[in-house]
Amino acid sequence: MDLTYSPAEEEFRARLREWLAKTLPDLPARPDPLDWPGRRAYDLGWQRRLYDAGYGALHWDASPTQRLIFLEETERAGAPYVGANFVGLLHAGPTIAAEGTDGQRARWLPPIVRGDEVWCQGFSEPEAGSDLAALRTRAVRDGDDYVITGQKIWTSHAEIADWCELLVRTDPEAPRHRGISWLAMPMDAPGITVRPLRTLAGPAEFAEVFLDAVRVPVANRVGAEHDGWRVTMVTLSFERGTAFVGEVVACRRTLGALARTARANGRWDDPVLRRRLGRLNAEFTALWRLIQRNVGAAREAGGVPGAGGSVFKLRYSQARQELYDAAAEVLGAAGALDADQEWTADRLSSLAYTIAAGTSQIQRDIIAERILGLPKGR
Amino acid sequence: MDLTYSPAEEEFRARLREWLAKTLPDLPARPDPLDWPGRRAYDLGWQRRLYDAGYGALHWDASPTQRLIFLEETERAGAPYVGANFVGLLHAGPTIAAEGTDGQRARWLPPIVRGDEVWCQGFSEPEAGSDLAALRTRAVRDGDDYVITGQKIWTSHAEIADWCELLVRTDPEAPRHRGISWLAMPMDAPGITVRPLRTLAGPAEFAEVFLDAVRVPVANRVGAEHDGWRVTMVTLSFERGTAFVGEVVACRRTLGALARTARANGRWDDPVLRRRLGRLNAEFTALWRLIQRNVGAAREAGGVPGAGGSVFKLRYSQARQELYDAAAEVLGAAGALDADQEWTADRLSSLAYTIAAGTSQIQRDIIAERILGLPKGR
Amino acid sequence: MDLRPTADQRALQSGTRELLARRFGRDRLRAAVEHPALDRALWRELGAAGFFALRLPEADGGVGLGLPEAVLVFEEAGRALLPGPLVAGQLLAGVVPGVAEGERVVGLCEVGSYGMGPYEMGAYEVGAGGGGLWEHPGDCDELILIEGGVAGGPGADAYGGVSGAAYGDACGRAYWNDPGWPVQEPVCSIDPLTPLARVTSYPRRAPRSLDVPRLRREAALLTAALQLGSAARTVEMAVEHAGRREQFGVRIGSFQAVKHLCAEMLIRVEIARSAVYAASLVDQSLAVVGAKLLADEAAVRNARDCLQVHGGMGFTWEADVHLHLKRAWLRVEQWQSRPNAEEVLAEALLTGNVGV
Amino acid sequence: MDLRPTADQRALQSGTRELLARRFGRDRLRAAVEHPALDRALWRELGAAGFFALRLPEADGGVGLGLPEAVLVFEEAGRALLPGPLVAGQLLAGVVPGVAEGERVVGLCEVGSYGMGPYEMGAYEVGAGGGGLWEHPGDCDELILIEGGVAGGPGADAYGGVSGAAYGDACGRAYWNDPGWPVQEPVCSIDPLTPLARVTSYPRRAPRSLDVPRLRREAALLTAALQLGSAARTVEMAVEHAGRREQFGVRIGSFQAVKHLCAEMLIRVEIARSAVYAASLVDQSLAVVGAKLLADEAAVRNARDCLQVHGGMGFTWEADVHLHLKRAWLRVEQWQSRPNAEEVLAEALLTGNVGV
Repeated sequence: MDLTYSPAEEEFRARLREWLAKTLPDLPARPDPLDWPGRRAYDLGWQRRLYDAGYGALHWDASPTQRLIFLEETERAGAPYVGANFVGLLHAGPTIAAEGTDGQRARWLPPIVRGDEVWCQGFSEPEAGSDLAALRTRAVRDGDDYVITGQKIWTSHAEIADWCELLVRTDPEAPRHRGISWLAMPMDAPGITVRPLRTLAGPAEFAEVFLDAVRVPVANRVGAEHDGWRVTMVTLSFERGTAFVGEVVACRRTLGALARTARANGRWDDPVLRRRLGRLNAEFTALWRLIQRNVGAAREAGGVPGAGGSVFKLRYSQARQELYDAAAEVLGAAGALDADQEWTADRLSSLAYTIAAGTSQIQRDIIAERILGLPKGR
Repeated sequence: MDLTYSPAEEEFRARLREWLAKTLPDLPARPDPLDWPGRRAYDLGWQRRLYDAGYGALHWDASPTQRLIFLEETERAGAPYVGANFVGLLHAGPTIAAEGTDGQRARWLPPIVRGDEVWCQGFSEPEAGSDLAALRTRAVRDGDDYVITGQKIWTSHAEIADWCELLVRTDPEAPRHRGISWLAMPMDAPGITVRPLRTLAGPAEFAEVFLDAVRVPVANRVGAEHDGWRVTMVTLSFERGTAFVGEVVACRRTLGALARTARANGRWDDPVLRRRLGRLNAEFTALWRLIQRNVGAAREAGGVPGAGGSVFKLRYSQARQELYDAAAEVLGAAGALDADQEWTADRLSSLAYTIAAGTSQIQRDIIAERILGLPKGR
Repeated sequence: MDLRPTADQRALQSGTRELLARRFGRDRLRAAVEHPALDRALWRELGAAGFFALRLPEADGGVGLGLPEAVLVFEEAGRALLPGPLVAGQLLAGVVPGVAEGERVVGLCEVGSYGMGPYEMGAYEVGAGGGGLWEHPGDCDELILIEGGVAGGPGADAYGGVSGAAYGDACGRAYWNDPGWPVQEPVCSIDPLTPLARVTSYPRRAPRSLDVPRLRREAALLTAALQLGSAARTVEMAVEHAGRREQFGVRIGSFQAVKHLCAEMLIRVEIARSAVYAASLVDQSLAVVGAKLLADEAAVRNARDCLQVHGGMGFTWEADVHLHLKRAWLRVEQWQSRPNAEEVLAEALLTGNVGV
Repeated sequence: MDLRPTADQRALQSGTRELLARRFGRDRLRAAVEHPALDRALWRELGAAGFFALRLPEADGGVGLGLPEAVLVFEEAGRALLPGPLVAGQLLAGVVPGVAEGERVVGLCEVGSYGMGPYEMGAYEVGAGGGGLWEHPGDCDELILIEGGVAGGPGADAYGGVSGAAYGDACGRAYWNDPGWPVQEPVCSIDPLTPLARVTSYPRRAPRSLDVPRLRREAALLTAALQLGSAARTVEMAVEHAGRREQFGVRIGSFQAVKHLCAEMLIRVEIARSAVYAASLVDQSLAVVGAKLLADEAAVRNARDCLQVHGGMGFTWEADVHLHLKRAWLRVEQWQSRPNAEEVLAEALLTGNVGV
């Protein structure tokens, strides 16, 4: 057991920190959340700067420890969030890097890391949420194309995406998990309709995507035909791995801000609230340590995060909701009921954490069956 | 909605209160918990006094409201607990009263209400706990007798019982719930071996009962042959009904004592503990009101408590554990770790509440399926 | 002794449910979400149906019923997510002309923190801290400001009902205002059905005669009834969804994880209902404090569990789940604070005044 | 940077597990439950295996390892429910002759409440309140009494590690006693494996040189490691039972309700393990305080959930579940109190010293 970093890692951290200190003051102003083209330009611009400085492909081309250092330092410096590059850098990119052909890697990865192209994710469907394998969007082979009809939901950044990592059913006769394929779909193909989705937290980056006889070349399939489920699992395990590192760092910063705000507005005098914040301090510190342990496990497994990500995800999504419940107490009625307050808006968003990317119920099944080896129920 | 009592009920309460005030000072000293014959004599003696004063058969012969008043007043006055008469008065007695023949009622009920005979319960088996219908103890018809072989567990007061309400499998070929019969077994029959069971709370009133070719007359069967499951459900719904009234009153008294103790030893200065006790005050008051609502429902249903008992039982067993966790905080380390402290011993016993008489998991299934109508799982 | 509604009370409750279903069905609800100005025609219709005049004597044109009936009716309003200053309407009918009939809309706003100085005329500034939130500021014809006397603060004896101290000026004061007078600042209300403003300053005129402790107690109880109705509705919504939605080839309600969430939701409702109904009968402050505490818990936690059962579909704006959660959060902040409530309930343990 | 044990550390851990399985298997455990006097032969064997001398320099006959290794070994001891004053043995090896070898059994007892008067010679009475519990009073050849310096009290700066204040006399004092000297009263220990007495009075002799803040910090960490081991063991027990026990025609582990209890248990272990391992590396008080808090929670709640999974069978004396719960309750009371721990952790948020 060891919490020290190698000289190379320390140097990586120092250089990155120096670069961030130099670069961040020059960034343009953040765009309005409803200005989609502005957000695209801002997020891609940030990715371009990372690329130019040599940090572009870190999400799948570096060691887990380097990635950890990168996410930690960017968050600590208050650098922009990955934003519109999220799916490309953390989902589609790693999948293509792991499962794509040389040609596919050459076609799709450089534009992602250079900040030229935006990806979105077409996995969930109205009738296939927790039960992703129930997806119905059909792809019928027609010459060198698939012809695709169906509907996707919870597709973030669809309005400004160039590509969509799409799961489709290529063999309706096969068992549920066996007839699925993974495609890269250009978002300008005819037959695609994007409808923004409003959430309980207000306008968000999600959309519904309707597909009406959309033609996608067979060459855009990553992995073997009908093998999309396995390919997808790789992607999902990335989502449950280090993707949350920056968020945990941010939560710890928020926790400190909560304490200082409570001290300033007098709520610090309530020992129940104070002790709750103390308890959360232990919690988020431990979550951070758990990520560090998981990084070690991922390094051993060749970079692919394991089921330990489910353990982290379950506890973290709960802790994040507790954090923003505590924030509501710190703010008091006038703040907790004011949707313009940043912490109040974050409280609303936090409600998705126990649902998105596998509900807590599903995660507990995964832990019980895959880690603890309890008999599969149904 | 009405919280007032009728003049007759108020008079019942006043007379009972007066009788208790007169009677309780004359009671003999409570016996040592390990003195089984002493406990039998004490508990039966108390029942005899109740009988002589006209309160003997209240548990199945009075209105639910009268029963409520009776349990409330005896608990408030600090009268003895039902003790060794528990199964007779609250399980077997009500079952025989509801399902027995005139002859059976005449044979078994008077000795229960007069405090002449003690009953115990032979339901659970090592392999049939939550899944009671899995019971294996076999009863084979031989002339006018059943010949019974098997094993029972969690049989309270078996050492001093005269009778056992016994569930046996009379038809091994029938579906699980269909081949069970309910028998009254004399505890002095040859072939019965009683072995006391030690629990995590120390020596208790539980035992294992081994049955080796025990002969029980067919005439001792209550209800039709193979119909014991339905008969049993009547008994169990009693257990989840008003049986806990006295305990809730006692919990409220304990809560007051906790507060006064905390004030005396300085722990009252901890607002987290204080507010926890305040929250429990609301909780136990509401549980008391829930019993009152259930009593109204039971009155309507002809005295048999409904599924509302599961709602009460689930919340109460949880609240009772919280109560004694709070007690441990009030006591501090030296008290909470001292098994001789009454509250510490009660804390240990409270651990059984989410398990005994149907685990909380089973109770939630019952509520979800029978009250909310959700689809049966498996 | 029977804690269940009588046949008459059940008829009143189902009549209210039918009225609300007819006049404030799902379409109206969703329209109100986008444009939360009060529907004055609906308000008048509620007035005509006796919603506000419920407890006024029949001689004064009221319905002549009591607090238990008001609680049952408010449970229905909470169930239907009916917006508007309902509590103020119920409590000020017969006090402010036109309110009973639904012709005049009146608001109630707590501006008091305990520890205020002695009564003085003049403008009064509301501190940056608690209180001062005003529901539907654009819809009120009149506003009554309530100062002081919260649970657990000075005057808590009277409010908390722990001792028998007489009600008095020390327990809170009420000021009439027409809605143009107080200085307010806008708040982006978290509840789309309930516009909010924060009162920052108001003219402190001569206090008006109003039994403020009683008003607070009844306001807390009626708010608890609204929470109860919401909690009961979210169980129904969760059960409906779980019985319909299929994943993994079965209805999700057949999964124990979903079942047990729903069971715990029902238990919260039944506990809160027991406390709220009983408090409406004993009309005792301590009972109200406990009932509000449990109803708040039930409403918030049930809305969250309902959201969990609904999964992603519950997270959309179009689902009604979030409306229940947001309204429940809002009501939690009204008429009592959790810390004070728990302190009052703890203190009552010492005095031994727990009754049976 | 790797928070997982190295190959050497894993070998140490499995070696300890094997030693304990061989020398303190289930039969020995159950025998100890009925007769909890220390097994001195086992104690000497532990000494010979380096259990106590683990961190002493090899030059002094020790194993020359560090706190991380001690934590891994103590995790195993917690898993096996090994009784005895283990923490005292580990911390006083090399300080008190014979302890490292397991020849001499020494106890540690916290008698101090903060707010004690200045140091005075003479008999000192321990108040009726906290502290003063002495494990295995009949087995100790020697007892060291620790006064003052608990987390959150005066001296917390040094103990809590929040500021860099120097260790000093103000942060606690240690007194040597032979076990006949302190006046004790018997306590009927809730944990059948751990006899207890309460020290009510003891001779206050000249304090002995011992780094009390460090001793307290390491004692809390090692106790947390014991809790972690217990929490990990109760998951295993629950999973074993759930995978074997059949009800309703299936193994109960196929029910989601049981599965999800077990999953939450594992999560508590992994969170506690992350905190405990990290605290053993940074040797910083704040990390220890958080680790103990989370390990306490994991041990108690896992034991309770394990009991729930076992149902009635877990409620018997013969099942081991209650031994874990009772020991976990005991350890919760040792070396830090939850209120103080949470206050220290809260205070640290203000100073911003949360590190990464």
